[in-house]
Amino acid sequence: MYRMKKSHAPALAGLIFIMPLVSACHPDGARPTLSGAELYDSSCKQCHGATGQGQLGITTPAIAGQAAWYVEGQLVKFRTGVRGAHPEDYDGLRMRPMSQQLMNVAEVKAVSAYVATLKPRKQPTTLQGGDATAGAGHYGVCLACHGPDGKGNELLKAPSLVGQHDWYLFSQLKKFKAGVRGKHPKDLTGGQMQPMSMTLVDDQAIKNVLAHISTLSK
Amino acid sequence: MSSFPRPIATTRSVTGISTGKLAVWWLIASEIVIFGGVLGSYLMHRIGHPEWASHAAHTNTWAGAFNTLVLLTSSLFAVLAHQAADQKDGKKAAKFLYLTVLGAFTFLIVKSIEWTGEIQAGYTISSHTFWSFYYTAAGIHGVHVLAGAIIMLVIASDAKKGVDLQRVEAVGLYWHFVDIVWIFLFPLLYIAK
Amino acid sequence: MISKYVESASSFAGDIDHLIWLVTVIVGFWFFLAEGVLFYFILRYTAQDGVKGQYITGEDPKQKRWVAWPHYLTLLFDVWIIIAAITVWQHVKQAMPQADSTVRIIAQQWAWTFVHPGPDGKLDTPDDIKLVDELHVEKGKTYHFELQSRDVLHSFSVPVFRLKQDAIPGRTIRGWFKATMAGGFDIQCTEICGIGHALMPARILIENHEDQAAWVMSKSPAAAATGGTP
Amino acid sequence: MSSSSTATAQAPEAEHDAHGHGHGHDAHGGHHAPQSFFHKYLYSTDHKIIGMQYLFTGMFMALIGGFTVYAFRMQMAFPGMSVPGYGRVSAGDYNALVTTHGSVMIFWVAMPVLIAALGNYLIPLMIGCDDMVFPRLNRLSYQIFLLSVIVLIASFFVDGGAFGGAWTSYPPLSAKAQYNLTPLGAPMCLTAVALEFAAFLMGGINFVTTVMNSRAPGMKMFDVPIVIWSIIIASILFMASVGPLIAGAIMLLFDQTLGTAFFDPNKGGDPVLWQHLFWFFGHPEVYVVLLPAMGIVAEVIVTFSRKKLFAYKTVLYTMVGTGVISFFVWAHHQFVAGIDPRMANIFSVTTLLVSIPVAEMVFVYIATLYGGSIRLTTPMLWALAFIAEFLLGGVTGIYLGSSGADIYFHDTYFVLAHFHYTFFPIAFIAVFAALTYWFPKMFGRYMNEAWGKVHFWGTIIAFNFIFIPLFLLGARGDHRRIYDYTHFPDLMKPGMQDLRVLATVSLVVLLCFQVIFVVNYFLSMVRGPKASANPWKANTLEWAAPSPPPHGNFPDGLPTVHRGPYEYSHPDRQEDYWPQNAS
Repeated sequence: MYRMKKSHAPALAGLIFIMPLVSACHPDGARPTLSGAELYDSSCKQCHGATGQGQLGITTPAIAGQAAWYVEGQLVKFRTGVRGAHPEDYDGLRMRPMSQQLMNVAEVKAVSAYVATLKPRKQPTTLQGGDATAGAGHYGVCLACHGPDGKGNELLKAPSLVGQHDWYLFSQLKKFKAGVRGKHPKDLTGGQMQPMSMTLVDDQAIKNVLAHISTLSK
Repeated sequence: MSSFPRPIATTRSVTGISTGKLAVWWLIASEIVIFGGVLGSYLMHRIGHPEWASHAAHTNTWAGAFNTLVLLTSSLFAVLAHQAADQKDGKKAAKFLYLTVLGAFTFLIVKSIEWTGEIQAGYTISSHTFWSFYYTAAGIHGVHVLAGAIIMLVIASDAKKGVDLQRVEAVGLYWHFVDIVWIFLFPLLYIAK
Repeated sequence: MISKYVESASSFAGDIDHLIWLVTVIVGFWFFLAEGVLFYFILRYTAQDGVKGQYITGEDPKQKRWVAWPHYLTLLFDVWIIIAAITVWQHVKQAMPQADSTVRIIAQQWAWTFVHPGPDGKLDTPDDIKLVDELHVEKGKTYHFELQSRDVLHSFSVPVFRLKQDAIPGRTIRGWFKATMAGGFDIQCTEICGIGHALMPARILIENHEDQAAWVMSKSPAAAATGGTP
Repeated sequence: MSSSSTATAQAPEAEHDAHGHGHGHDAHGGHHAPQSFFHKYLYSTDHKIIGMQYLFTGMFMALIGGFTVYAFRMQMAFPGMSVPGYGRVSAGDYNALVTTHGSVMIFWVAMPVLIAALGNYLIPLMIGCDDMVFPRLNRLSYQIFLLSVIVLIASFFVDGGAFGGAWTSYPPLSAKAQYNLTPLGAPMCLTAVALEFAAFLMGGINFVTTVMNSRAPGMKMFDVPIVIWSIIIASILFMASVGPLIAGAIMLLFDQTLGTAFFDPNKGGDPVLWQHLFWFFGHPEVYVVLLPAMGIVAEVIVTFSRKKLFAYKTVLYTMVGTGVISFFVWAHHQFVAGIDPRMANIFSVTTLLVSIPVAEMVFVYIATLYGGSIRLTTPMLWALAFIAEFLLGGVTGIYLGSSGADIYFHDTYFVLAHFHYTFFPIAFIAVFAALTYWFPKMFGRYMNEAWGKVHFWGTIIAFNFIFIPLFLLGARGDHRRIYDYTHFPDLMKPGMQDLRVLATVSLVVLLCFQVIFVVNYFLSMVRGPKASANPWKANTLEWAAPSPPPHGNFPDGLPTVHRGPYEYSHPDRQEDYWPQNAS
């Protein structure tokens, strides 16, 4: 029964040998690049949803179909604290750390390209009392940059508004108006948006223009 | 399941107390801490929030009092069933157990009428933390009443045939415990205003 | 011991380090004694041919004292540690020395907002300086903090201060600290607060009187109007 | 015929013949027609089969727990890498993995293996009866446990993923999907835990009544082996402490699903209440798993040092004392959690008091070795390693119980290393001692000693190389549950990442060595040399039954007890052991 009594010494010696050997296989630096889809799955899906449609419960916007240059630009802004670093920007402060899950600019580009391939969808209306015809008038100001079809314009750095939730656009317009978004000195495009948002004098005007925008997406 | 072979272990009784009864005592001990957890949490909140009295004012004290009476009566029947079982009178024990079950169902029916009224009046489980405690504590108790009733029906049908009469006492113990919990719940949820 | 690796930057950090050192000495003594005896017995009483084990019940008081005496000694050392621990605890957490200034710390998923009192030295006035993830304090000044949370539990921890306090939504928790060393250090959240828990680092910047005054001036409303960062 | 209902199909028939085939136990004769596999292994009421079911389920869950720790430790050592076999560990994944690791290892490995598996297997054998007093309740308990496992595993695959709010599930994070982002994972995790508690409550009642009422004739209170006592005390502790948490779990589940506000401060609830309910259970829970481990170690060291247990009654009283004090220490988890700071003083005192009975237990075990005839078999190595390693876990607890020092150490890697130095010895080292010690009894064969020792040294050395670096990291202010330290300049000072890499590499080594155990364990079941009924020459009653014991345990009739369990090297005896049932 006790015949193997002396056997622990060699085992011990063997182990002491193994440990530094394994430590020597330092896989650091071997950092394989993940595909955009894998990055989206691991870092974005939980909040923005598998199809990028966003969720009202956690106030995440729809990002499906947004142009790659825009997603990339916003991710860079979040990562560098140009967007989402205002003390009053509750949701922005949640997004800012999430953007830092991406390890480098290459990953930002990859995931942005993937987001652009997701299909935008018409979102259900959640705001009541918006007058689309009155909103069409207000939209005149927006039209110059975001285009008559609301699909945005890369030259003017204006994002697409199609397929976005009305409650999200509402909250962002309010943030622009209050200087919670677009106030950072390095946020040039946000800084352009800020005076534009001022043309919508009150909540009713915002609702009207959002009612019009929702007619743009099908 | 009648062919289930009983191990010799079940026939031993080193303590002199029947195994079933011993198990019920342990069950009661572990239930006490569960209800202790709910009631302790409730008491802590209640002491910290005297303003909850305005919500407690909307509970139906009369329905609660009636239910207290029902449960106490059913406990009496459980005692009578135990006595009958001791005299090896299975039929009589079963009869008293059925009466106990009747008490249990009366309790549940009164309770459901009461709750329907309260929910219709807008006092739902999520409307205020007082009501959350009210429905949770009484709900857990109600589940125990229902479970007790079902177990008693099974035991009564066995007792009628004169089988397993020792179980009548065990279930009676459990039933007294369920009653005592209500004795704590009633003043805490209904009377304290 | 700790200060060799983590700077000791608050008035009470030294007390906590000293307590940790005391505990280390006491438990170290017991630990090595017990391990020593254990290994000695294992080697000394390894089975030998023809030698039977001894029959010792351990019920006899004469034998029992071999465990009883160490056991009384542990009790004695426990009392020593308790007294030392409670003394430190009362100094750090229960006593609230007079404050020179008060800051408000608001935690949220996943950022810290620090409200500094601004030039007038009072909170809740228009000249408050609100900063995300950056706390400025002056060396040698006693601060009170008001810790709040906007959503879930967080914990405000400054390792160089040896200070830690959970934030609870719906409550304001007060505490104090006094920085004794200039520099920039990590503030950590040490209570799990959701998926961004690891991504809410903040910095505490401890400045001398002059630097602090200059910083406050640069952040004053007058300075902001001429183009300071919000 | 009786071999058809033995614990394992490969039960050596010859073994039975040696003991005579006249199994005279009355109640069982003639009832058992040959059973289907399903009936025999999934629907059995035999305590040994139920014990094995718990054991193998626990082992399976340990694989899950081991895999999760591999995935997240790799991420910590090499941030952003695609972990082989998992992929990129995102912040959300990391939290879910840590949470799963914690709850699986405590609730689905330590509890089922130490209490349910060993309790079920050993209690009837060691008190000399043929089964539990409520065999069908026993079976139901396992079935509910299995359901809890299924619910937990299902929660990994639902929308939003597994719950990621730590095993303590503090609200409001755990109470609202908008905060934890796992609308299904959180309630499923909680439901699984609640189901598991129900299963263990049933098991506990069964254990306690069995030992109270069904001991062999002649077995008095102080003739019960320490391991049985420890399981019973642990079961009672569990029953007495889990109630508030069951109540709390119902309340939290309602908060998650029905919109109540028990723990929501915005609507009059109190999030700290959960912490009290949780730790009122959570701290005794530590002793619920510690005591059976201590019991196992007692059995193994007396057998292999051929010594009577030093001061049996003292061990028993310290176990009870530990249990009682453990109800008054819970708030030491909450020193800096926003409780009234004056409460910390009281809980600091009670916490340090726990060190006294636990220290005494360790002293007694060391004293037992004095004057012994120690055989360093694999189970003995594990048992001695338990004492050596647990000591470090125990003494580091003193830092955390001292309120002043806890301000610094709370929620750092120091805490983590401390409780792994207690839980790893409990849930693995002691369990390995038990599995290797009772292997001949369970399967009628020996395990390979040489490979057993390789596994032992590999595990023990790697274990220390994981957690000593973590002590050092904790002392340097490294806090827990951070998936990527690169965002904290002070935590990336020179050398700190090297310590994390060392811990991770050691972990991988430790996991690799477990393969040796698994292969050795399962191969020995079929290939190991056959073992006699009492291969270790031990005293307790399970060794009076054949190896493996058939259905009904004692084919020659149930034993009668004449003496205490630890009469080794008695001066009046030629043999150095004296079985409890020998006349």
